[in-house]
Amino acid sequence: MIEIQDFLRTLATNSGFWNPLIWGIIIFIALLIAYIIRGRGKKEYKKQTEQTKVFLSGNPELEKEEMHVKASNVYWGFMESFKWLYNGLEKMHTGNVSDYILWFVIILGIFFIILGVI
Amino acid sequence: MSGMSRIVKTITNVAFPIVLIYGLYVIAHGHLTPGGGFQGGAVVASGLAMLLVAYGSIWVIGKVKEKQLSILESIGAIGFIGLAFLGILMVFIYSSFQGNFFNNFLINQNEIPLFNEIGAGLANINTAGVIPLMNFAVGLKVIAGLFAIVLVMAYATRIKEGK
Amino acid sequence: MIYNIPYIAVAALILIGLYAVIFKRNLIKIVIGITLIENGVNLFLITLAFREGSIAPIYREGQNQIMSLPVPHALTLTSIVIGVAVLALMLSLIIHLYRHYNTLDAHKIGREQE
Amino acid sequence: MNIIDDIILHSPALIVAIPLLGAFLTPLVSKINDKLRNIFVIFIVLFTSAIVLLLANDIYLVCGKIHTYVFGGNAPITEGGFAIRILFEVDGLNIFMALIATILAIAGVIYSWAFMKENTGLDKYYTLYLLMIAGMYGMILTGDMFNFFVFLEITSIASCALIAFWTNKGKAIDAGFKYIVVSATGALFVLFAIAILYGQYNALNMAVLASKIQFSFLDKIALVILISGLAMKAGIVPMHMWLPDAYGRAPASVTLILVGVTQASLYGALRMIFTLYGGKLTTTMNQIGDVSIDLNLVLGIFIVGLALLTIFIGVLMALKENNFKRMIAFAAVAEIGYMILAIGAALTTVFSTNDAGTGMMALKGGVFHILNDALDVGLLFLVAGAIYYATKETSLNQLGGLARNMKYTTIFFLIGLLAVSGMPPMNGFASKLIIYESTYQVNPILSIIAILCSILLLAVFVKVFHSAFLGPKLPKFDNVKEVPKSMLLAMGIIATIIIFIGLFPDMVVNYIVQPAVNALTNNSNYISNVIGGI
Repeated sequence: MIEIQDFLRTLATNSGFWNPLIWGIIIFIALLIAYIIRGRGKKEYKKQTEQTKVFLSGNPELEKEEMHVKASNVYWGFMESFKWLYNGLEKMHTGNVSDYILWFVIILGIFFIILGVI
Repeated sequence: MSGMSRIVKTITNVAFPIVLIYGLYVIAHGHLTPGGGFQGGAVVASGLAMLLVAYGSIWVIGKVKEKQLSILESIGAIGFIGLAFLGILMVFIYSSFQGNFFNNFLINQNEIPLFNEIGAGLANINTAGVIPLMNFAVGLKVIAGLFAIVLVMAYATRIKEGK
Repeated sequence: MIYNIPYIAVAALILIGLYAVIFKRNLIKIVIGITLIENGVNLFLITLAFREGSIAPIYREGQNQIMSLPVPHALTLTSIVIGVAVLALMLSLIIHLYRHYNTLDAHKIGREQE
Repeated sequence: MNIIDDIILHSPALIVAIPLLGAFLTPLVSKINDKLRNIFVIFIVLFTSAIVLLLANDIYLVCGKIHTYVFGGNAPITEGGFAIRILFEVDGLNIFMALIATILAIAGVIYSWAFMKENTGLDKYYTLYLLMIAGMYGMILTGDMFNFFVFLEITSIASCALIAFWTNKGKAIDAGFKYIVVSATGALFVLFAIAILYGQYNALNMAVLASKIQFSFLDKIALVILISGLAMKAGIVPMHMWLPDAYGRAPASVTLILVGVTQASLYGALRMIFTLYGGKLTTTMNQIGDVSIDLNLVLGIFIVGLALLTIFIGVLMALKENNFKRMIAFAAVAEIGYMILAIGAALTTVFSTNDAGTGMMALKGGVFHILNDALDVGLLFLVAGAIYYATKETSLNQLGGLARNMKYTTIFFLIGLLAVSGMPPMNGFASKLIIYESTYQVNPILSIIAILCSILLLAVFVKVFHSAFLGPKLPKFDNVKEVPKSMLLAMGIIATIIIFIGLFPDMVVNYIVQPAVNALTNNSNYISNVIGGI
């Protein structure tokens, strides 16, 4: 049956290891250090004063709806630079059921050629 | 859809009992001749579909509800699986019997020796143990299921016409 | 040679079915294509069961002839039953699709646009 | 005590039969009362799960034990030497998959209680749901080729009807139609391959077939068709396109089971490669100079190629997508890529004499990742369903600031996010670490691409987290409330298991994954258990 020391064992991969316990201790130490550094920060910060207001380079604050960055804008630069790739992918995903079966037949053919020729 | 002409209705009246009896014959003789629950059920269901075409879906829906058919279908399926379960549960009734799921528990046993004549005659229903019973269950399910499909499809076309 | 003709029919049925599924735009024709593939596979199973000069596999006492294999027949039957269910489902979905889009053209229905 | 023994003896049949019986009883029960029906369905699923756990305990107790169950008789082989009886053969891999299915089924059925409450036609919903679960169990447990096909079709019919359950939406019906066309074609080709094998060897039993297989030209065709057909059902690029449609449009509780069905198809492919053709995997196919090219090398390289494509395209499409569930579906495609990457890498090395350790490790990672992927992706789908339930909104562009109203859902999403992108200490990290290290030893490029795509996967979900949960509170979501308790409970079950596996990965690998890997690599055990004395 399952014994208590099984819970603490290290997962050994061929060249490395992974133990959540050790990871937990290290992350705890890291958080501690982070907390100490945070504690040395500025003391004059006060809540509910001018300090907490949103500052947009002097521009007025926008509506709540417009403040939020929409999902389609998040990785805009990435999409723009890989436009050639995405155009190809767009063409591939036609959403047409005949093409789904066509891809299946193509893979069937390629696989058959690989196994048959070699 | 509405019904068809008087000629069609008359011929349907004549043909429907014949189709029905032929389908039931195929179900009942499933263990002896080619056929069985599904085939016989399909024959009966096609007879019912003929009725549907001749008299129109409005008339048929007045007679049979789709909910009743779904209950019949459930009963057929439960009968089939229940017979399969009996293969296991028979061990509680006569203890010498140790069977598996889907076991043919009526055959080769001495408690009820009625079902032991394998291959004795071509017309006997008791020559295959539990198989004829399963055929009846499957037949019930197929009749109800196929007829429900046809009925619902006919009903769907009616809604389209109404628009 | 004569015994190979069913296999040719099997290949032809499956290829015609695939052709219909891939190149036809009407949804009903796609469904017909799938049914053709199914029939090809069923024919293949039935052909495997046949032995030369065999009779139908019905058990009788005191009979000693070659029977064709009953197992593929059972398999074919199961496959047909499943085929009926799939066919009914596909057709009912097509009824619904037609109600929503007023067309049966696969190219006009597909494609997710968000 | 005696009845427990009896249940264990008959358990492989009961696991499939009880959901099936429950499915057909549901319409009758729902005539009485709706609440009673829900309780009945949950009871059926819990009862089945209890039987699965009993069987699992029985199998894991003895190393390498295989539980064989013959339908309608006692011996798998009749007097004439024909192996025509249907039999269920449960070894380490089967029970591993069955445990995954169990977790998904419990979570799904509890989730449905509140999630589907406002819909009509729930008796049909629950009937199909149980039918789908039964079919999934059947696919996983069966030891017979034709039976596998039958359960494959049962599952696809039930799941297709459930994908199109919201018939007032055209896209849902369209997705259902695509799914049924794809799965019917795939399944028919699988049947064709089964017929080829049957025509040659007169057997449908996997163990008997594996012992008889010769690897003739026809067997090659059968192998090609089997793997391609099952790969299409498992959603491997470029045959993955049905998957975002189906996953994205189905109700979330159905999507959860669909994940399990996809995994079951993948299991089928594994079973075909490793068990059915297991004895012939080292057949030399060609000789180029001194290097002899074996079947496992060809298969492995082919599968690794497909896997890289799968990971890459899945992640890239997920990055672009703005529909919540479609995005998770593409991420699920990428996750499947990780599994088959590990399996392909394992195929190239596990049979060689000097490098078998790497192969075993890769296989372990791949099999372990099946479990983790099912849980992670399942949890994310449930969260997506919860957000849909609360806001009736699927597009990420419309969402924002939900963390303020839905605290628990946010926490569950965060757990799923960390797990699916392979961050410690969640379960995804443990399996992905094994996959990275073992594929690095096969070829460094593979693991570099895998790590890169994992980072992109994190980027995908950070985008979701940012746009759906963070940000200012939107006025239109002012009166959004936390989802009902049953949905939270279902998400909580999966999240708890994720954290448990994440904290004690070695135990899970040792007790559950290792038997599965042993069962995969040692197919002679599988064969001899059926054929036995003959």
